[in-house]
Amino acid sequence: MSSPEFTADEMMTIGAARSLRDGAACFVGIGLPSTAANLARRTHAPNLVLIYESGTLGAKPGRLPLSIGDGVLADTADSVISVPEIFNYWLQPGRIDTGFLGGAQVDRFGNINTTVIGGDYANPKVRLPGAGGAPEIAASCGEVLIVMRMSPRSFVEKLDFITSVGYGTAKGDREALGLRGRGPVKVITDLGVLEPDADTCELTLTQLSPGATVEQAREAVGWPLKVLDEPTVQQTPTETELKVLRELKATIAGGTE
Amino acid sequence: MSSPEFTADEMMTIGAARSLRDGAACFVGIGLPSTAANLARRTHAPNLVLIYESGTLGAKPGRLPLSIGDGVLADTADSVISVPEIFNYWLQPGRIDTGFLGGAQVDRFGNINTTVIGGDYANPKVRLPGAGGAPEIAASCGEVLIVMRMSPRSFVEKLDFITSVGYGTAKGDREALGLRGRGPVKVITDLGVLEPDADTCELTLTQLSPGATVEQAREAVGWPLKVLDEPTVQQTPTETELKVLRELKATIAGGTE
Amino acid sequence: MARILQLDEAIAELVHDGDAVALEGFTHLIPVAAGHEIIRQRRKDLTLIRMTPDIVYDQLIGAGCARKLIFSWGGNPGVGSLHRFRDAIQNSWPVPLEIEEHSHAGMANRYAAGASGLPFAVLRGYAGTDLPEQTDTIKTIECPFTGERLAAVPAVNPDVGIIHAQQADRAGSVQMWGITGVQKETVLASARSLVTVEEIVDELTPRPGAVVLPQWVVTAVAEVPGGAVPSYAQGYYERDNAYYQQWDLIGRDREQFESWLETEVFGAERSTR
Amino acid sequence: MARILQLDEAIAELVHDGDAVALEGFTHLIPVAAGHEIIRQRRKDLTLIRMTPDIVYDQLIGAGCARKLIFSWGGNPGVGSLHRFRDAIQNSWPVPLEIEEHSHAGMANRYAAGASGLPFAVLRGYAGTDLPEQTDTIKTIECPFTGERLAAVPAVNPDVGIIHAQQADRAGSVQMWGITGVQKETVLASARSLVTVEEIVDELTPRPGAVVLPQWVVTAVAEVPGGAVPSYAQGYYERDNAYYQQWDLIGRDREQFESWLETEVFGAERSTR
Repeated sequence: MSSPEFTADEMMTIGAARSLRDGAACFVGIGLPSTAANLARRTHAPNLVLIYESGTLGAKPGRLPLSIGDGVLADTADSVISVPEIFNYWLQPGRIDTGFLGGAQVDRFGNINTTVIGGDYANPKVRLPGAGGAPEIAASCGEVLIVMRMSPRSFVEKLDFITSVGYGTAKGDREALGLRGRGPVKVITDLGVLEPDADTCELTLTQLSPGATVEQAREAVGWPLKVLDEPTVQQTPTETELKVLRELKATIAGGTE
Repeated sequence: MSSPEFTADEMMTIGAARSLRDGAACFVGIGLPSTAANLARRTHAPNLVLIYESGTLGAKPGRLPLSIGDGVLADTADSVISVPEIFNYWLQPGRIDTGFLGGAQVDRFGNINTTVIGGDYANPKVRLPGAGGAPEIAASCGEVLIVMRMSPRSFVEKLDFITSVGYGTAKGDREALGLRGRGPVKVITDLGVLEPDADTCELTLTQLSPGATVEQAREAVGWPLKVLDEPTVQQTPTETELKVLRELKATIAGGTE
Repeated sequence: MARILQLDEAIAELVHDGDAVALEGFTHLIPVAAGHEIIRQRRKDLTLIRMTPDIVYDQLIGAGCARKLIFSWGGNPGVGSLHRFRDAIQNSWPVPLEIEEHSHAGMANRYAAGASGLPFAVLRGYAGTDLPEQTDTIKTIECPFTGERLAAVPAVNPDVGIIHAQQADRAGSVQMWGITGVQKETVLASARSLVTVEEIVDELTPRPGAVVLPQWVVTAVAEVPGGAVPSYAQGYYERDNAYYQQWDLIGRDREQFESWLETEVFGAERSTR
Repeated sequence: MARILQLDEAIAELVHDGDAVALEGFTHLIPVAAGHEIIRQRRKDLTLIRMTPDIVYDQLIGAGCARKLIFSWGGNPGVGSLHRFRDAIQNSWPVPLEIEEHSHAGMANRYAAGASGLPFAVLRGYAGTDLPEQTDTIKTIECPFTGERLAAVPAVNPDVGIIHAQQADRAGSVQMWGITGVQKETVLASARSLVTVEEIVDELTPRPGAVVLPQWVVTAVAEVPGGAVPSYAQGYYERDNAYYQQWDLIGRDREQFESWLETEVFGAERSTR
């Protein structure tokens, strides 16, 4: 059986979906995380619990939501609660197994910037949307999955601003800061997957996307990238994964994602 | 028109009801306060907002509730909220105009004991139920009405335990303690009504119940009672007040109050 | 996913001697049957936690299950005192009872802090009262912005939180409605939780004012129709007000109480009250 | 009792130059018409507060109404940046914009503290991030029981809180359902409040998941059908997703924006968006 055709973005979304354990409670942001979580719920993880920061617990949307507060989330949730409650009673105590984060910049310890680029804070070159739920998702979820396309502008030696903490500057920093989740366990990109080194927490290329090379990955990263001696290659998307993913995406044709 | 017959307890309940302003939000405890508030809502104060600490906002019970968490309160409320919310979002910010308190002991500054009598805290002669909502009702309601039958055992020189603060030991104590409500504006008893002196906050007999005398009141109080030069006499219950009160009480015949 | 267990299995597995246990309910939906099962299994040295300990706590205390009570109002609502509670405090019968006493506002915030994964809560409370002198669980804290002084109380995080609800579905998600008190916080603050329910249904139909606890935050569900009697379960049965008055007579006397215990708890496979 | 006013009367009376104003809504029920009326009445020097300032805040900022923005995520949801917001921060156009920046958890707790009459809130937040360096509204506080260090943030208490809801009754009690975000807290934290509603009804029928604000905590209600367009009002209309994308083009260019302002806000007695 020949593998079906697929894009690097599709591989990235499917890789993210596969990282979600059935039955886990997952804090989902809009865009790729929501697509990945809804894909997982329709494939290997039918009991995945989707939680959106708008206050929907256990949403089971029949189509991809178009915003974090889409009515389809409230309509299909086990419970809709207030925004203070979602952060205080559900995220903060560590009840949520997996959080998704993206960002404009990530560094080698999985710290993330979604605030400003260039200049300084008061006079930035580019003003980004800011923190949103990210700092506390990064702190309190049992584990974090980061999903970002690789490029030297995004994978940088030094962040312009630390919005959310991955591993700080070294192993042990999370514990010293009182952050109770494990931190980012995977950075899922279009070229492959990075995971923290067990001893140093430095992000290390452990898997390549089908067709991608270590050289491509090194060039797309703004620091000397650590690479596992023999990185594996991600399993290519199955026909089912691709079919379900494309059906999901079709439900939001014409909308924003 | 001759006055109808009535008991001292009926006068006390009616006096309490009359103290409630139409449209006010009233934090109601079970027993006499609930009877008085429901009487007021059926007579001069149809827009009185009844709030019970079980979390019912704007209850409009068709009969007297038998407990603070009676189902009739939830069924008729504008909104039923959690107990943390009732204390944090509604009582604490001073949103509630009037609170009712009773107790086993009250002193000349309207401080109340509902905790222990005699002995000491660890080995009391009588263990009472304790604080419940009272300390924060006393602190945060716009004003407090205390309702208690007068007797030397209840109106005491010195409390065995301060459960809820009236005026502390002198005028100005409430402000020093950071208590934001005005404190007890009336102590409504079977023999008459006490009000705080404008200069000292000491409770002063300002009204007598019909038929009661200053001497009776002095004998029923464990400290040298201050009496207004010419205490007025409470208006006797109207026929309507008595009729509605008795109908209300009849709705709980056989139940507990 | 919550496990669906029999009540006796659930208590045997979840409640151990020495545990801190909260059986919550605010007049409505009091988990009385679960309390009786704890007595029946002769648990001891429990720290019992509840804002409004009423007759089921009087029974647990009288049966000698408790070493300590954390509470804010201990009475027989609408009737008067709890005699077993008073006997334990005043006469150490049948065993001494340590108490940790708060106001409702304080206890509600302690549960909320527990549910929130915070070590403490801040409130406007206790100022000028004698309560802070009697416990090391009420302190003052200064606002870092205004300098104002407020009360601080530590979180409560029971080993086991037990509540009663109207319904659960087969996966163990729970729905309760009417007055729901501090029950959500109790489950979320506790390391383990048990929800007894009037019935297990195929699907939870959303209702106005309902509180839903998803199955993944509930440890176990037990179907116990009438599990809140003599309190009430809105939509199922009314409060047995007469029983609260009868309890005053039973609880008042040690011998009568012990006879009640033998007949109604130890003698019954499942108590009717 | 809340007063039932026309939208323009309500804004004229409740919102003054220099006020701190929160128009809240979390994707759903965003009080857009009220925001446009503020622009139309040419308010200035406002401190705008909102967790998720989106296009109506972009419009208020672009129109020069705001001196300061207190927020946690400023973007066009699902589309990208807010260009007027960026132009104000990066180029002080049309007027300089001061910012006070938090996380969602921090902002939600600031509202909750405001609603609770507390001067501050405590949370596990901000640790290790650069956010505390940029504001004096994030401090650390020590738990008086465990010694643990946590974040503290000051309450927000807007001069005016404005939200949109589905329904009010004739006395001004408000009911909203679906995603209700931080709107209850916004009204309770504010000195004055305005609720625009899809319709005023004779009676509020209880609904699953509904939040009710009784009339005695609401200052004014204005009936504004479509008052949340281009966001949505569950049970009334869907979100106009295309408009959020169109806004990206309008907001990107100063001249296009000013032409939009003239036509859609100043030129319209009541804007359709």
